[in-house]
Amino acid sequence: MKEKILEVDGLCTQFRTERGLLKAIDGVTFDVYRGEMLGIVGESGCGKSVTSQSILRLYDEKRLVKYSGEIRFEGKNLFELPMKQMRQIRGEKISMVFQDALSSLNPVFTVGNQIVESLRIHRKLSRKEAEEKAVEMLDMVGIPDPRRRFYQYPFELSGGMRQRVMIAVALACSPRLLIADEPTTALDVTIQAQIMDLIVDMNRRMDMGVMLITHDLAVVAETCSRVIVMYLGQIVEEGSVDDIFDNPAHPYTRGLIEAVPKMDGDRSRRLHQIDGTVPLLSQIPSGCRFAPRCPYASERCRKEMPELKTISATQKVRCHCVTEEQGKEA
Amino acid sequence: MRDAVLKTDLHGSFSGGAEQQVDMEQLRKSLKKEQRQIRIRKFTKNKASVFGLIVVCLMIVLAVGAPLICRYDPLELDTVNRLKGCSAEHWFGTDTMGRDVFARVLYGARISLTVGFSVGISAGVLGMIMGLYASTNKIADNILMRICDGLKAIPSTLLAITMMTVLKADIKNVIISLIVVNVPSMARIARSQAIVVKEQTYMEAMRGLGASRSRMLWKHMAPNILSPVIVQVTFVFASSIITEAALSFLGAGVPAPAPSWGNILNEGKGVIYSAWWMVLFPGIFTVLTVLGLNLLGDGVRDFLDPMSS
Amino acid sequence: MKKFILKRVLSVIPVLIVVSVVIFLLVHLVPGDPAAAMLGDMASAEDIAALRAKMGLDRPLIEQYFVWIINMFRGDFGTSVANGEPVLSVVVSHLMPTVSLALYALLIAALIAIPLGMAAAQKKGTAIDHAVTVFSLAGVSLPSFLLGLFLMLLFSVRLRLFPVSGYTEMSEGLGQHLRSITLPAIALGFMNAALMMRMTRASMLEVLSSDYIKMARAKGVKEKWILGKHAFKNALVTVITVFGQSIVHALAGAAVVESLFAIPGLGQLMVNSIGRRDYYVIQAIVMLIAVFNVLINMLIDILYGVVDPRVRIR
Amino acid sequence: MVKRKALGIMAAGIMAAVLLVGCGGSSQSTSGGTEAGTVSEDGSYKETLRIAVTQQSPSLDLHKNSTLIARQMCDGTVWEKLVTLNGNAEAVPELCESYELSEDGKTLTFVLRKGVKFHDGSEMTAEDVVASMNRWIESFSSAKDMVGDARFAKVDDSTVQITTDKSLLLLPAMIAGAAQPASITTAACCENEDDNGFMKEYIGTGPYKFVEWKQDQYIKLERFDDYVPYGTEGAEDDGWASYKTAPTRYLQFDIVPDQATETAGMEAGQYDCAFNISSDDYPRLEANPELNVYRSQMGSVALVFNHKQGIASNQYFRTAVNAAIDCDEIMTACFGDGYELGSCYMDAGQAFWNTDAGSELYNQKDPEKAKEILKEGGYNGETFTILAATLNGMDNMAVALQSELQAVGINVELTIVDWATLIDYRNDPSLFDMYITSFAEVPVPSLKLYFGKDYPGWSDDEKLAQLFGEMTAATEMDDAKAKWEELQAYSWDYLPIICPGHYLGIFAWDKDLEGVNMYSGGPKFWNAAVRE
Repeated sequence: MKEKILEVDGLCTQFRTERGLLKAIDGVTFDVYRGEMLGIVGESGCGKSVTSQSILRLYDEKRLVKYSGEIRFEGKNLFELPMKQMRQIRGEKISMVFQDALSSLNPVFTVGNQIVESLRIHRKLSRKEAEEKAVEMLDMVGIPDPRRRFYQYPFELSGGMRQRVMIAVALACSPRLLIADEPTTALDVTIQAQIMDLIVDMNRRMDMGVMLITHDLAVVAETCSRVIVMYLGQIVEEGSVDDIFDNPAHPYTRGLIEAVPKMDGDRSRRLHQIDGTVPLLSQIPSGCRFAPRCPYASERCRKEMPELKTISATQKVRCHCVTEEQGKEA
Repeated sequence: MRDAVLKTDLHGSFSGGAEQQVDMEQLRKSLKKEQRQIRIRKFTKNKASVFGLIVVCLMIVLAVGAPLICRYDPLELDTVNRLKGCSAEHWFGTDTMGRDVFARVLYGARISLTVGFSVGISAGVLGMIMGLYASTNKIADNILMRICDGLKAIPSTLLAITMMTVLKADIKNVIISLIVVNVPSMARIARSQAIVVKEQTYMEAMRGLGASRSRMLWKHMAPNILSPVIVQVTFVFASSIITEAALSFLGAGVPAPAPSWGNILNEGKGVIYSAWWMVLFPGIFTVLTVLGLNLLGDGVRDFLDPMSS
Repeated sequence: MKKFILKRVLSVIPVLIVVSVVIFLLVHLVPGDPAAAMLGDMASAEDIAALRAKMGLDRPLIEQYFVWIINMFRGDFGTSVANGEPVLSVVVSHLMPTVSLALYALLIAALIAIPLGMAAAQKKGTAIDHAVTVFSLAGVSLPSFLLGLFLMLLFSVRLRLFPVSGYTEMSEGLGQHLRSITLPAIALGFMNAALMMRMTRASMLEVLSSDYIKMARAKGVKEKWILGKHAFKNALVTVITVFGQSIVHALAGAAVVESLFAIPGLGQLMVNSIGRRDYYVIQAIVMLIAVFNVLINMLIDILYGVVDPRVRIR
Repeated sequence: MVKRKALGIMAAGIMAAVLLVGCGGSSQSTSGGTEAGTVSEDGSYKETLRIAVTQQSPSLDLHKNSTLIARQMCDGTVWEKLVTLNGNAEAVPELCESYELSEDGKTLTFVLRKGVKFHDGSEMTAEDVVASMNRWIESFSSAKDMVGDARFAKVDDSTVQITTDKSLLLLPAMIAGAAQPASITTAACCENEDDNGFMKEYIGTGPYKFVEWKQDQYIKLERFDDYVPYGTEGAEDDGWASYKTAPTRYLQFDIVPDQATETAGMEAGQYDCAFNISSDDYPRLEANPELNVYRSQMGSVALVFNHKQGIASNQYFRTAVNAAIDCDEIMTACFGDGYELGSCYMDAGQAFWNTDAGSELYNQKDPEKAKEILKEGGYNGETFTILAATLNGMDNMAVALQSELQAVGINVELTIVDWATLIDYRNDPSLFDMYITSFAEVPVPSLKLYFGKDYPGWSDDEKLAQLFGEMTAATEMDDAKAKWEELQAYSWDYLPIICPGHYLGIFAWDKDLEGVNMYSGGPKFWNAAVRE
């Protein structure tokens, strides 16, 4: 087993709203290992992005959120760090790539400038050195004619190029962990593949951990080694990519996988769908959170919240049915 | 297995599923009601807007009820008792002709509110008509918008003063001048909104269905451009009160002896050292009313635009 | 960009035509005429009629209009009825005080409003934010002439910190000059400050909630820089717009403030000229302000380009 | 009256003081024997006198412009006339050595003073005087009416003369003190007119020369070093007849349109003198130990009836209005305390012409009588339109009138406009039944324009015209006065106008400011200075 670079332990993120605290993340625990690619999947509103932004403490702690739990990175609990040190970790040790590169890159600065900024902050390079390095980065992420691109503005680049720029910004300081929050959602299919290839490539070359947040199971299947499935701020299933795709334990996971059309499937068959939609955070059911939409839900499911239980060496699941069955088998 | 999964968006396939038959009409009604409740809650939650509403209502009550509240006729001269300070007899003192300032301020609310209201509503309606037609007819658009640009290029106070000198000074003409001054920006707002609405798919669909032009304009476009226009109307209401006061202050507004706030201020300006009450009270009323209207305008904006936070 | 500028310049022409027709008609529809005003209140009707004829005021309006336009193209704006000076020199001599006053007012407004607006946006919901909200509401609800009177009472008569009225030219010393226009500038700038504050706050709020600010944070950029560099440059576009509008507002609002503080600027000249039916001066001022207005808007567009590459390059 | 005397004594004291100082510092180097120069070179006087005025005139060309403020600034300082007014409103020599009216009153001869310098350095000649006087006649219709086609002509290098077929008895006073006084300028300046026919250059003979006019800002006059004073050195001012010394180098008239601003500036010590103070500020300024405040009659109000058409063309109606009104209230509405009642059409400054003829019909305040007259006359609710301007609060008089007349059952409508509009509207008899205006002091009653049938209001009455003609034709002042009394008495009956009273001008100046001439029409500064 490789070394753990990030340990998330019992993370809770609560938002202050006019109606009181809303728990967006409820006791999420997982680890990220060096050099691995971890996929986090789930529908919109499941708390994937909140988890990733909580790791970097990007929310306004004075007014907006309340964190609890622990996030250990390089032996330090990030929640205990003063902001100054936190800033040193951001962009240097842990970087992030956002979904929409057009809105995430500052429209009024050149792309080069935005890479240089990272380098200047963390590496304390001179402007000239930083520029050299930035051009190098642009080249590395596969941008043709990087010297010219350096002086262009984000809106002058194509969507794919912009996403590459953002990756270059994120990787400028060779971080140990890259959080990619839906990096390909806004792109068209061929570009998606290129960007994913780039991320995989960088993951291998730089030996960094990658947290890939997506709702695209296909991407996860192709690139990740481990997968976490989230539903309503909780982890419902965790396992190796083989566990999840070949042997999904949680009904929600199964639903997600079945909803993806298959090449060899019967075309006349209707695609599976999970009934209902993700409830609002303010209307979280008291028992199993998936129960209202679960075809197998029992009385117990509606009353009692299941624990996340280990069902094999690599797989954990949060479901009464699965653990009961296992219990019977055992 | 992994290879068998194709890239696709999960979003789409998760939606829907409501198969059961619902009475659509009822649903629509209850939805509307709910929406309205949410809006009202949002409005009442904003204390500033509520304050604005209260102030404006209070002003209206004072204006309407002026004859019942005041013991004096705002036009009744009493030169012996000119420039007397605040007393139980004259709450806000008396002016340069011995008239009761309290009565004048209250009756002044009538004038200010009438001017503001008429200008706001008329400019809103005219602006909307102009904006709508401009958005559908290229020639009308060019002509109207050139005129609007031209009028907008002349500073409003100066334009209003000049117009007031042309027209006979009375309240009707003050209103007309202020409408002319305010219509251009109103038309601009209505037009830009109308153009957005026009390009939307449902308008395409309506055109496809062969709806007549005026039906399209009034039945479908007008309601959709109403919100920004209404919001603007409240602000024009407020700014008209100020402009009217400024016009009277420069001697080009509602003529004497009408007790417009601007007139009282104008008279008070000359005696500000000896009769501060003549400036203070109408001043406070002006500021309060305008403040109330501005707050109300913000509230109305929130109320009408469910997207705003 | 060149094409864009050319188009903008051409679009100015119809605006100016409309302005010239509107103001010409208005001015000539006004009852009373310069001849009577020039001769004073004891002049007889025959003397007035004779002067009217001499001034060409008895000719058809259309003719007068074209004479005016053609002369204007020749650089001749006519003669002012007050002391017979050429209109151009009258206007120019009244230009400085207004420009000075407006710029000073806007400078004060901008210096107060922009930092406070930014602070309010950053610290949304705090005391500063509330204070800014109250201030900006007060600003749009307090007419400049009232504020001017109160300032005058407090600072000039009671505290004697500033001269009550009058105007000292810049040539007589910058300090004296600024002293003479400080109170009017505050009275004039207050409302603009309020508007600017409101707009700065709103646009900063929008910018601060944008993705690129989140990205900047994720990059580890200091809060200070995020605000001052990333956010401000983006909010600047809005600020420039408000600033431009404020210049025009200030010019328009100057009329009241100038006559209150006895500052011999364009606004006062305009008001006085209406009183004495000084046709050519009124027309010249309105044309000047309209041209200026249009130029400011053009300048704003060009500044947009400087600040925002999206405009510049397209 | 008491006040004027006190001022005279004060002025005498000042003159004495000025002389003393003058003797003390006699080491002056300026040429031309201007003793006055000595005084100012002494350095003990403030260099610039700052005078706040609330209005500005379109021109300083007094031949053509009748605005009071232009006279206040420049008459006697920049411009001088052949004759000027003494304390009894009599014309006494200024630029002439002497003048003579022939026995029949039809020839007027002036013998010019020698060695008078214009501000451009040239010496005054008979040609200059003839050109100036004739330009004045052409520009001033009252003068033209009096002299007809006759014009001034040069007799010899120091004599000019005019001969007409009418009496010229009142002409000297008009030259001296009309709303458009006959200022003397060079013949060249008379020719040098701008597009609108006004003088381009202001070249006079007075102790101050015109330097600069910043429109809406200030008008600046500078001492004319070659000025030759006339009269007796050190003599007390008699009316405007004065030994002018110009002790202050610059006179600067700051134009401050807002009265509140002006008053505040006066209190803050920014100005040495202020014109047209609001009567409501009067008590406060008077209580100020650093200031002198002075009030004097500046003119009278005229409520002019429309005699051509409408309800006011009926005698009974005018009589009823006159019976109804309360002049106190009307005047207070506009002027606060700044007025004096008085039935005489002429102001206090023209003591010679003062008379109370017709006063029994003045300020009757008798609504019952008015109602009666209206009833007898058959008044039937016709609209009575009062036209008034916002200028100087004259609209307030209209408001007061309206409430008084409504009380006797007259249906009053107000038309409130700006001054320039009123000037226009009053030419159209269909637009008003009465308009409100004011007349600045005039030296002779023949300048009261409202007696003429062409003046807006159109009082076309045989007897009125006859009396007026007899007054102007008189060859002796006493005859003229007698006719004037008759005219005024008849006038209160016929009512071409109603004169509700006289308004006061309020002027304030620093206690340190000495030598202000307060004879008539506001302060004059040719001998004024602030001791440092």
